[in-house]
Amino acid sequence: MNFHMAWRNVWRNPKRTGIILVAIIIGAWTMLAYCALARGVMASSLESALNTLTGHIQIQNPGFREDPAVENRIRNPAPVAALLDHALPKGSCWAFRVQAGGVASNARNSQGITIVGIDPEKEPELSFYGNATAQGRLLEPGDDRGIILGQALLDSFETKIGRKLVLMTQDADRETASRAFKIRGTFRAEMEGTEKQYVFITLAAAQKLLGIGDNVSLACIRLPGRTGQDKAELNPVVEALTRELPRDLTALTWIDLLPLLKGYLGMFDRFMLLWYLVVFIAMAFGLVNTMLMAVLERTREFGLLKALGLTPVRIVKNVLLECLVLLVIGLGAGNLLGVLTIYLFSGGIDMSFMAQGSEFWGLGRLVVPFVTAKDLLSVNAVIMGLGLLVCLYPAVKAAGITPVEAMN
Amino acid sequence: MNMVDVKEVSKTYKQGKVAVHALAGVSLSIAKGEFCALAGPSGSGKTTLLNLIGGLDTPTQGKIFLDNDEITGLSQSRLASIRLNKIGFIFQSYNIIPVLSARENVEYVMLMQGVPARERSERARAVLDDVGLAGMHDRRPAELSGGQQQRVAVARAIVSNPAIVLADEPTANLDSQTGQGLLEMMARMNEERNVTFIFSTHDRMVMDFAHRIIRLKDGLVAHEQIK
Amino acid sequence: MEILMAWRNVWRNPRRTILTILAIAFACLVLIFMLSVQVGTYEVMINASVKTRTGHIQVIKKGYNKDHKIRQVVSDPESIAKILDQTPHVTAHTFRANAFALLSSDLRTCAGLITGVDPERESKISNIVHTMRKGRFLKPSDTNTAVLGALLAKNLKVNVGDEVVALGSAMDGSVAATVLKVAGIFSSGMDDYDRSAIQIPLPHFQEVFYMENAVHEVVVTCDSLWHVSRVKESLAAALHPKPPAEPTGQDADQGLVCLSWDELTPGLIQSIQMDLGGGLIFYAILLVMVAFSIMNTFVMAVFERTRELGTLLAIGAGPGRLSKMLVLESAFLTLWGITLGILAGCVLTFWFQHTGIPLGGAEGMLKQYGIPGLIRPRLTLATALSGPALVFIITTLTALYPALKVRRLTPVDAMRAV
Amino acid sequence: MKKLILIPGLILVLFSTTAFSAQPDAKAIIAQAWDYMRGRTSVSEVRMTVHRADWERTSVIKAWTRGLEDSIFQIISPKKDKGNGTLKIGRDMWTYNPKINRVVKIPPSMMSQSWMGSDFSNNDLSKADTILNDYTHEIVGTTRSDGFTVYEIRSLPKPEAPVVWGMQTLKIREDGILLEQAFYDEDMKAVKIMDTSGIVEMDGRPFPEKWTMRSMDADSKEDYTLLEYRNLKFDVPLADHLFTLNALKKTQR
Repeated sequence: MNFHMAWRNVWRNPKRTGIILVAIIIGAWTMLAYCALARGVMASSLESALNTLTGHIQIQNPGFREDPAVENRIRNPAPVAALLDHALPKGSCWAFRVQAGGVASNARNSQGITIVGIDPEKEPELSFYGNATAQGRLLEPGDDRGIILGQALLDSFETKIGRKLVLMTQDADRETASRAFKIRGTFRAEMEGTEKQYVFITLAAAQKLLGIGDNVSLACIRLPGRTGQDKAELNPVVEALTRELPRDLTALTWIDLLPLLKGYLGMFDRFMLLWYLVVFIAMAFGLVNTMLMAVLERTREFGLLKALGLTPVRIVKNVLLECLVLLVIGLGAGNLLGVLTIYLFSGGIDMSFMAQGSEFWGLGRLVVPFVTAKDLLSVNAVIMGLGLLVCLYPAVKAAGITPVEAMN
Repeated sequence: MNMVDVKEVSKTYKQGKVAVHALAGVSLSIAKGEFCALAGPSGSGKTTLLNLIGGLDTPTQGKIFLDNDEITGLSQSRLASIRLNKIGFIFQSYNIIPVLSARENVEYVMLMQGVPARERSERARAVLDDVGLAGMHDRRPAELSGGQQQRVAVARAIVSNPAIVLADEPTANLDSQTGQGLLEMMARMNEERNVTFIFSTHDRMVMDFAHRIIRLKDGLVAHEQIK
Repeated sequence: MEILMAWRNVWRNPRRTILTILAIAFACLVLIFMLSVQVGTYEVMINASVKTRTGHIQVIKKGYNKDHKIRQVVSDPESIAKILDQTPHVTAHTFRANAFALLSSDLRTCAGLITGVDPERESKISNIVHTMRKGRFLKPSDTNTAVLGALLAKNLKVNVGDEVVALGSAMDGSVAATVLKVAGIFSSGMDDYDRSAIQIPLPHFQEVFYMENAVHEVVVTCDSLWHVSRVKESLAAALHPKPPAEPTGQDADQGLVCLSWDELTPGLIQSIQMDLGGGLIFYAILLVMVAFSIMNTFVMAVFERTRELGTLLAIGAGPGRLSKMLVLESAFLTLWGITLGILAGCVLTFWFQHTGIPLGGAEGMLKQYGIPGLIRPRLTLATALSGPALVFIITTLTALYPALKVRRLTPVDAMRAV
Repeated sequence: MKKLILIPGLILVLFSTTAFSAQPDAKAIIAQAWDYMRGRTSVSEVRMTVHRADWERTSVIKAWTRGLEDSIFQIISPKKDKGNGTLKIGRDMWTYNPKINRVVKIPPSMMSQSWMGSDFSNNDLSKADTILNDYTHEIVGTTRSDGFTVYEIRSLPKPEAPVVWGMQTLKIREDGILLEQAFYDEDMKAVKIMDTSGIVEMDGRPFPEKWTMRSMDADSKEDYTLLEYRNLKFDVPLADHLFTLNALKKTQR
């Protein structure tokens, strides 16, 4: 009954209601769309950072982070492998890597790079290595002569698939070690810098080049889905690992490894909240104004209701109910539009037209907007909660109308 | 010489899906200086006819001449200018501009006509005194009684010396004493300024004042009476 | 009188009017503040890059910025300095010389970029002086003394007081070598730079690399970013007094060019454009929100008063007159809102310009981009007025809808309305 | 002239089984040439001219070599570079500067950089034996020059060899004198070419006096580095301690 009355009251002035509904719809819609874009940007920087060989957790020699040199390697990888094979949550993947600075050269060029020895079977799930093969193919198990490099590096070396690349580095005994590899394929990374930085060879080839036997530089771990992005879900895994890890090794999360990124994401979150608030305030002016108009032009009616014995609380409730109807319709349509927009852009937004700019901000080339349930909830909660709050003003105004002044 | 010539005018409204024939071929002429009433029950087409004569509305069929000029088929802005310069309106619910004072309401019409400020204010004062509102020139409508507001409306209608004043049930919202005062005043204006007045009314008293009563029924002239 | 009428109409419903004005003012305030923050941030970013690395303008040998070849020198920098001393808006200038070299400590060897700087003049331009983490910056009396980036120091495993050997190729192709004493370690915030940069006094650099009086860069800073292009033009004109159509003469030999900071670091300007683009989406959304928020006020101004408007039509007011009146009314609201918004926005921005906005956890990340932990908005005429100008346009457009709608009103229908 | 005859005689002894059989072995020819140029040991004085379009520089270098593995170079003029030295043992290189009295090991990242500002890279020096170990060779033709047979050899790197070149071609005179060595990229385009000229008698054997390394890059067509042997002695007994870091620091004579 109350709801019926509210519904009809809302539609007494369809034009006015329409306009404020449009305002609410646009508010909810743009909040969601912008949030999705921001999430996409955040996820893109996070993904791109995690993908750039960080992973969610790394097992390292404690000195490696400060000084990623061959000296600071895992000298006894077998127990680590055994531990990781059983202690990780279901759906996780992990792999050993060997990492060393070096120089790649061919007949015409020579450039400093990072040599990464990888497990050809496990690595594709772990990092950008497996994401986008631009040309050729990835390394196959046992392909100890193959090398995969970034497309940008290939271009700057003016070479092609099947050609040679000579890697030179300092081995564990600080002697110069070098070896020629055949280019099997190239990868595309989110950032050109990454493409120019890393070359991939097999773990065995890297171990041989560096003369480190079965030793590795680190173990990189990726937890299933998005769980690895959340500190709360990450910590128990790290704790469990740390308990059983050999004493001389340490487990680090991406939050430890990339503290700047964490700060950046935190700022983004705060900025989003601020953005909600700003959009909401802009909307609230219209909402209050509309409700105020609706209330004041019905002064007589409220006077009459009061004369009929309606308590002020009931009147406040009635007005708020009208407000609620507006908000629910607006939010419904706004959410729908928002979700639709996100769906339309689910293929991703190509940022490559701003490649240098996005690289500067650590962004990937493709931003895929998305929202989490939490975002959906917070957008709706902000509009609904604060919306009802500001509507209290016209509601109280309506409740304050006395029968006498209403009849005049 | 006729002030108004209405020739075979009919007007059909669409009310929802039903066509309402407000006027069904009315013809009449009103001479200059007449003080004339359109009478009839509500729905008989009085107001419609008045609106058509005033150029507020356009007939479905037929022609209307005002001061021997045809006004049917003119553009909105031509009509607006005719209304501004030749016609004064008085409405049942006064319809004076609430944000303007009595004098400003009167002056506004002259402003639109492009009368200089000085002359505007002199003429406004004079006409307001004339309609019996001396001392109330600067009151806002909310501070005036119904009768006084309607006097402002009359002042506004006649200040620009229109050829014709159209009054749509001017006394309907007034008590009889105030109504009578207003009518006396209008009759005086009719005599003194030789302004043509056409009323629509079903008020006995108004008809008593009129020199000619045209009775409408179902959109047709049913009866005419000249005193 | 029409202005009077509009004015009175505006205040017929003071509550609504105030709310509408506040909405407009709010939009102005947000726009002014946000734009100022953005401009402030960009200025800091640009300044950080300008101050640690490029300066506002550099005079270099053509092509030197693409490929740092040691032989591409400015052979007579003093003559350029003389020109600069007389160029208005130039606040400071200094010389730099660069060379790639092999740096080695007792424990490690790696490649780095040695820059010879004039300690005294450099400190007026570069903020490296202010980012010293350990030790001190170079002094004019120093000879084989160096300051180096924190990451380079970490790679070399050296600390203040340790020695670093630099080995490179001098300008004449001979071996350039020197032992440098680490006087200080800086952390400019830009990792790339901190990983490779080492600075030594210019005279020592010129001695070691057999540069004589030649340098690679004449670095210039201006009093404001906005004057950079002007200074650049006058400098270029002074460097090339003859029209470039004649390729003869000594200009062609010298082959010097003037480059501004945006040409020297193209990634920076694009990153700013991108952030600005994101900001523009934000502003557009905000403006649309405000437009719909205030539209009801304008629309109601017509609907509530349809009857009154009908009367005006009846007594001979043309539709144009009504539109004008409505536009006047909305203009009142808009102007009030904008004035209020500009005032409040300027006060707020000005306040934060003085106190700064702390960034908490994000400090570190911003440092990476050369932004200090405190963001200061920068209020300029442009940031104070461009936002409100946008608001003005959008509210006027919003007001246009009812103002045009009223033209379709016929007196009879209008007066029949409730 | 006596010695001139003696040396080929020596080679005959060394390579009698392969060198001059009907189809001479390409690898043997190269090995012979390299031995011919270096001897078991050698001491030489070389004038090095680095030429660029706008600039030229000359220095004098004294060099000692022992086999293909070990060598030490010292600059004796100009004065300001005097005493600068490079020591190569196996694949590793060190450089010494007297002004700072330091020895610095050249890290892998610098190996492809130019040596002493010349068109030779550190690698050219450090991997002097690479042509013997990392390539397979084939004689593709012979020509005659000054009454000698000149073997044209094409050398292709072994698949795994840490070699950046796609191919090298060599022209070696039958008496073991290297006339030309060209370095090609994998598209078989020449990157740099070294040729020798002015064969005179040095230390009793004919030896090319001038060695020129030319870069084939389009934008540095005029660039070359010219080595002129002013003095050359082979098979001088050299003390073991000559090829040590300590020796690098002292001016040798």
